[in-house]
Amino acid sequence: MKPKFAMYWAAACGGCEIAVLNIDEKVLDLDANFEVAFWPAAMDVKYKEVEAMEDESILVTLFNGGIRTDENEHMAKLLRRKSKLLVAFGSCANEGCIPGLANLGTRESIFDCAFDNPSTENPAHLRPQIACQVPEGVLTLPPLQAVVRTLDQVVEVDYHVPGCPPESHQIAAVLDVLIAVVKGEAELPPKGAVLGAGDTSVCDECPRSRDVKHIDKLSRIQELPVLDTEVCLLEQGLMCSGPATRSGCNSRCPNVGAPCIGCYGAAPGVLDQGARLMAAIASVIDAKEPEAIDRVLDGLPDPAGTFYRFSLAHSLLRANRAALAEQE
Amino acid sequence: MTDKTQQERAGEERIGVYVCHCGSNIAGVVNVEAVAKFAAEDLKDRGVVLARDYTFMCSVAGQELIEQDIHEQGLTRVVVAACSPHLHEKTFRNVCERSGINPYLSEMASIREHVAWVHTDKAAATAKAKAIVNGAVERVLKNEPLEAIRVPIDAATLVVGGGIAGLQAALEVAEAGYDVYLIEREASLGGHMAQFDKTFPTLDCAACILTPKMAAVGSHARIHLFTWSEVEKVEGFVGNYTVTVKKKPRYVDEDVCTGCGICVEKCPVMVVDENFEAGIGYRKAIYWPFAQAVPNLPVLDPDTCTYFIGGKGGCKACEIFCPTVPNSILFDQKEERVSLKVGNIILATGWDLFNARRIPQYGYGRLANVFTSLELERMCNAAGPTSGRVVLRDGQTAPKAVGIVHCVGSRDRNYNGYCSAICCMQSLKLAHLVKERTGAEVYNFYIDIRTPGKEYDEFYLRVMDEGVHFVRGKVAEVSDVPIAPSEEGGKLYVQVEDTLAGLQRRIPVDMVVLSAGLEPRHDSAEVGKTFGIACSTNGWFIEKHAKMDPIATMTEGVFVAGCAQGPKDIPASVSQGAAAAARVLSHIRQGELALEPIRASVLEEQCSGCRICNGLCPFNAISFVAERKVSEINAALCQGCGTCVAACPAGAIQGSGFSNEQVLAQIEGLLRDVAQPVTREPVTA
Amino acid sequence: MTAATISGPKDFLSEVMAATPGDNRLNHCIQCGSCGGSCPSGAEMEHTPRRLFALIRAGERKTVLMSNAPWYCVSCYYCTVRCPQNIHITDVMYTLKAMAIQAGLYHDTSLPDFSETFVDYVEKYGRSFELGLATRFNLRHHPLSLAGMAPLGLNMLKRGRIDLTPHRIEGMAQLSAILERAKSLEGVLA
Amino acid sequence: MKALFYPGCSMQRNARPYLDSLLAIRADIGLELQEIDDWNCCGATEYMSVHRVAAHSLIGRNLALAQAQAVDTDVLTAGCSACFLNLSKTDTQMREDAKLNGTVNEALAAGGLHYDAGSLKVRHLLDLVCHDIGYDAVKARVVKPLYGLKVAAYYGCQVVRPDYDGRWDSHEHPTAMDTLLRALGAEVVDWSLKTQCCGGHMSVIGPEVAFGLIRRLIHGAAEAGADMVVTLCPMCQLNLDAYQVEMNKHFHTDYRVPVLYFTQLMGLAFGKSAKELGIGKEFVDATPALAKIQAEAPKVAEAKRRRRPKPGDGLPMPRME
Amino acid sequence: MTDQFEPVIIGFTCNWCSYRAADLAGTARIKYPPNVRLIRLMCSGRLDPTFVLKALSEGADGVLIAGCHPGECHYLEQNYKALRRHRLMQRTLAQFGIEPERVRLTWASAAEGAKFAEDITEMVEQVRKLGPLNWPANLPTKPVPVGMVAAEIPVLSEEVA
Repeated sequence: MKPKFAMYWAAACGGCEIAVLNIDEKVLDLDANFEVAFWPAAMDVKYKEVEAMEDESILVTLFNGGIRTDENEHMAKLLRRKSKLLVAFGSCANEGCIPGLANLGTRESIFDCAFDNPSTENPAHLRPQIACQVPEGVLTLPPLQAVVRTLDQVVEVDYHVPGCPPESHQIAAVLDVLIAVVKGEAELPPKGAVLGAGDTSVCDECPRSRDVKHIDKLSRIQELPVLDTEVCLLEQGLMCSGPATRSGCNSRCPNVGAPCIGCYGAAPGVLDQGARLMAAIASVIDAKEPEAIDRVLDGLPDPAGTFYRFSLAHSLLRANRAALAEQE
Repeated sequence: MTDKTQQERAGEERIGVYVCHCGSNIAGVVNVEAVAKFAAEDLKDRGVVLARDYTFMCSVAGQELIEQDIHEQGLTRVVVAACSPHLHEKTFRNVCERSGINPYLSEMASIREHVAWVHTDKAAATAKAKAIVNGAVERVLKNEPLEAIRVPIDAATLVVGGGIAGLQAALEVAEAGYDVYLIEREASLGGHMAQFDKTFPTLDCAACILTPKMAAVGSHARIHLFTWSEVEKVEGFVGNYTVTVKKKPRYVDEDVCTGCGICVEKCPVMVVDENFEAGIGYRKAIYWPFAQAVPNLPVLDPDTCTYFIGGKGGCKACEIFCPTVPNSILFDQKEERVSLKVGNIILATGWDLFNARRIPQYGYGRLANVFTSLELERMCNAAGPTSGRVVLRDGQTAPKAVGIVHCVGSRDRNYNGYCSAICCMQSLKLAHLVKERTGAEVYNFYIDIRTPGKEYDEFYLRVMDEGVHFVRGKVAEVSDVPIAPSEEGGKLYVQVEDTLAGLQRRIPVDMVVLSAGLEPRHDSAEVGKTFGIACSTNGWFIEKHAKMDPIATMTEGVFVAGCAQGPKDIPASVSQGAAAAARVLSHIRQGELALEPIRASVLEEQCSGCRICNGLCPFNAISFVAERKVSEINAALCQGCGTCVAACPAGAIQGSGFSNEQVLAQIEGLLRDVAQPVTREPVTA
Repeated sequence: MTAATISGPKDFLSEVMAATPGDNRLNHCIQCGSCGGSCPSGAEMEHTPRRLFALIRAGERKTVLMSNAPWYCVSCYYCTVRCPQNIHITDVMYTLKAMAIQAGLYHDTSLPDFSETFVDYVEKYGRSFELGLATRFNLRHHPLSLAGMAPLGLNMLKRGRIDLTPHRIEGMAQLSAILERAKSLEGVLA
Repeated sequence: MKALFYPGCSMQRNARPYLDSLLAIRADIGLELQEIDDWNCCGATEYMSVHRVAAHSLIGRNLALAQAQAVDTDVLTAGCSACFLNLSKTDTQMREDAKLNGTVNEALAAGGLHYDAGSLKVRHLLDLVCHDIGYDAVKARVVKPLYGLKVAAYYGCQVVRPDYDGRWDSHEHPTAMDTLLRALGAEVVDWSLKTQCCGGHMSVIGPEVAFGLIRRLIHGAAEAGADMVVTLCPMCQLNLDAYQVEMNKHFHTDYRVPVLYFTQLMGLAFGKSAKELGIGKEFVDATPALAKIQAEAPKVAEAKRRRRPKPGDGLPMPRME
Repeated sequence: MTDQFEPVIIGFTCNWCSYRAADLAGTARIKYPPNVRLIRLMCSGRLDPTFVLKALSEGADGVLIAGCHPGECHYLEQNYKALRRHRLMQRTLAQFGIEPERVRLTWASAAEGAKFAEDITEMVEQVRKLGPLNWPANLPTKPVPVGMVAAEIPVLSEEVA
């Protein structure tokens, strides 16, 4: 019997699922070597059926998405129990990703933003309810938790595949490793390993020329009239997260003139990606007087959102104090 | 870096914790027994195998206690909770080294300066001491064994500045048999001392004691003289500096010129000598700085030479009359650059005179008969513009009354807040010389008379005996205008509060002498930058330690001597020059140098060559290796500040001695008593 | 808990410093006398500023507040700009005058009275009134010299350089309210 | 340029010629003045001697009114030294001393007012004329240069000291007014007393002290060969002019050195009539001095050719940078 | 001590100036509150924002960063890097709801023991006023959703549907 494979989609956008499909004919190898036991985006298997499975009966689960709701948490724990290998797949599961940015506000502010904004028509200021009576019975929604947590903040995780989404060529490589293991051709990587990514930072793969840095102005890309196609974006005054972001994407964004936004997470061994970026960027600001420093920093209107765009939920502070307070 | 978790490491290590009583210094406030008990019991799972408290850990017995435990209990790491590491870190590192464990596997917890001496609440102090010990234990677990960095020392030495401090330093090193490159910005050696007439307190003739030293330096086989030259660039690190020296054109062929002086005699241009003669004498367009100049070569000033001013046409008297073959005058001489290899550098760049024009109420530059002390020095000098006569600005009249104003520009927050150290004695000397040469009434206006040197106060009393008047009060203003109808015209009135009498006085004099203070060289900040050393807010070069190391600087292999480090008199300058030479000789004799291994290094496999760090090092220790696309840190240049470690966005720079792991572990330890336990719901597998 | 640098009951020096605005640095006096030497009216003062500062340090409150020195200060600020320790000497003089009035200590009442008369007019009209001030002050303190000074006053009048009646500002009620509140806050800063 | 204007009590009355001459020349130098409506006395040097907080509040009311009324300018100017210094001092000390700032604003609140320390730039009139309008602009308006008139520029104390905002080149020997008067064509004498005290309020409360100080200044100006003293402050003008007569009596001397405002000399050079400029209201008649004004610039002796110094020559003077 | 809140503050000092200022405060027996626990770095330029976040997330109520005065850094100008990091950190931390008073940057020369003690005293008072930071550790979430009351189950009305 083929070993079982599962993939689950928690608080995430679905991009990771698409990315897996983007591996083209490689998906046939997956099918050839695994029995798909559970993959809600691809086939209909009920939660009950998963619950009924024997513990550790699934060899590998690719879990994408962070833990935002009780349902996410329930499924994370369930799949942990049922899987031998639980893989945090994609930025959301690993470090919260864009949904994690909601940690800068409270649930209330998230609802306010989502259901009472200039583009919504909601005069009664209605909010979604966790339960509601309809003629057919009670409809329920899983409760939203105070903050987004990453998979490894909820259950133990065996491997990490970073990226938003993980690059398809990297997914293919990870699958190759798994298949080789299944065939007995390779050993499992050590527990906790990061798979499908490089060991340096994005700059290592970035073809742009680099020099000593003196930043006297930070701009957003639309504010720059012309962008040099050869020169480091940071040196051109764009906030590029490449220096502090794990390699593996082949510097996809800088290649096309867009600054790296940091989706592959912190470089190896780094505790807090945002802190590293803060330290690095502040170090090369070309100003000594507080006022002059502030003028440069004014070019960064949302520092927390910029430095922690992907890694907020997994950072040292994890969330705004008010949001965390609701957790208790 | 290590993959081991703190917990795993704690299991392997055997840590000894020692809590010092420091007599009652610590034990009087901190419950040392409780701290030791805390370490022994609560930190058992952190690898602490024993904890002791002892009266004086730094005593021989205290040190032996640790040694014995290392041998008998198999300690692998040591924490000493006692005074500041700045006092005894070295002591306890040595204990470890003697006992066979790497000295950097020890850690001090400062519970005296930072706890016992600054807090009164015993319970709170004890709690804080425990936290600090906890931090030190966590930190020591992350300490890595380190080895000193060894660099070979090039025996050649660079001395910058040919004043008395630089001369002394150069001679000492050369006499020991090593090559010295002596760089002097002016055309001759001698510095400020060459301008003086007599030296206090013995009244030796300055020239008589200085010129033999200049001659000795000028003729020393080991000393390579570069006058009229400046250091432009310094690269490398202790033991191995490459120095680029700019030789300004003298327009005189150094190899041919015999120093006969005919060119100077024939030159028709006469200009005020703002430099050596302090603006009260004249020189030619081609000139010697002064009669006993070393080297004995004239220098041509293109800014005043008729030939140069006329766009290279006319005059040429110097060339026409030059008797040497080939002709020594080289109108086309160009700036030259020379590259020198040296192992150590002594900076003896001296001082500038405070610009007395900055104090308008003293009238310098506006009132003719207000002079600076340096002008008076030149006037008193027999070789000076008045051949030693003390006269008013008219060049004729001897003054009948002279006021000497102390602290001009010194001890004054509007100008320089510091005491220039030499002005009191210089003023007393000038008072003596004026009295001796003119018989005038001399008034010294002082705030405090500071005579803390050998035979200095005796000199003060001698000058008093000579009938010099002393008025205690900072001069308010010097005015040429009589106030009351009773006051005489044509005099200078020194207006002052005689603070001892409690009176406002206006003392009429013919001449006022401003004892101007000493200032750092106007370009000291740039020069400091060239040599990688810093200036204090006052602008003097900062020594490594104000008391314990006033000769070295923060840059290894760069030493300071003389007034470049701060105002001082001749004996102190000579001493410091000799001391700097001794430090250099010690380096040279060691052959190689062991440097403190607190350094940053790049983990090449993690470096992606983003070059964020490249511009951050003031010591230029970081370079980019284009071929491998990585940055590299020169361990000998690195001073260990750790700025690049903090700045590396990829965490690819490691700081030994102050690693991320050490600091993060210390934070955890310091906060263990208040941290919330991190809980994760147990996963039922 | 506070740092040990500030300890004990307030001494006179601290009191004077606290009552003088900004970083007045009075405690940094090195007794050099550049203030006393610079003072245009220093010769008339019972104590030079330098000596006053020594007396302040010595806690000689009565001697200091009875001294005529602050009242002879002409606010020329020479002492202030020349002071090597940047002590705000002129401001300290104002402080001492205000303290002396409050304590009622200065023995010759004419000088404080001049200030107080001036203040009276300002508080009544919002503007100063030279004729009133000169007349009232001289009547009270130099009745004999009044006659001697009369030609000066007449000449001023003749040249249109002096008013016979004071001018009252419109916002007098507002000004009075402000000054009243201000006086109630006088102690706040010390 | 435009500035808020605080005339002060003196300019309204005893220094009326100062005000008149200023108003007469303002258009020529393009100075638009907006008088603060319903300003009050600045308290001179007296109020501060009695109540400190009240003195600052008294001045604070003027600052608050100025801030509220300001249209298109944040510059507040005054012609009187004491007024200028008081406005500047309160603004500065409120800026530097948070406690004072709070207290003064609390007092101002009783009158419904508020002042944001630092929101106005307090500048003396001479400072505006010399540094903002500029010597060239002044020179361009001169139609009757003051050739042949020798003047002593007298700055007094409180404009150049303590000089909170660092506006002047020196606290002791400033040169701005010298340059201004030269631009008008006058010859400016070099003298050592340009910032010495005129006696201030001592002329009223201790005349003997004041007489000594006045004599020194008048004597010094006369010694330096000045036909008149030019001033920028009502108090200085009053002391040197009105009390010159009293001083002569006291010392049995007969000095007759007229004292005019710099604005009056600017007016003369701009071709205004003496009457328009308030000339004639001074105690020491300025007419004889003004009669010295010539149509032609006096010939300046040609600079001596540089020659080589000979023995017996004097020592060179220090170079002034 | 009364039962007033006693904040715990982690202080990062540089080896050359501020740590020595703390030593000097000790030698001079200047008293200050015992709430600050110092860590010695070689230079304020070594201050990694990670350290600050670590301290705040591990139970510290505030962080003090002390370096040599600008222009007096023993490594010439590395304290300016600390200044820049501090200013950027302040902006970032504000978004996390952390008051600026909790992360203070100060300069103290080796001679300024008294000043350093005053800085500490002042900061302790400021943080005491702010109250505990108590940064929550990674606790399991208790689901108490906003605006949702489970007891009253509303009926989904037509128009909303």
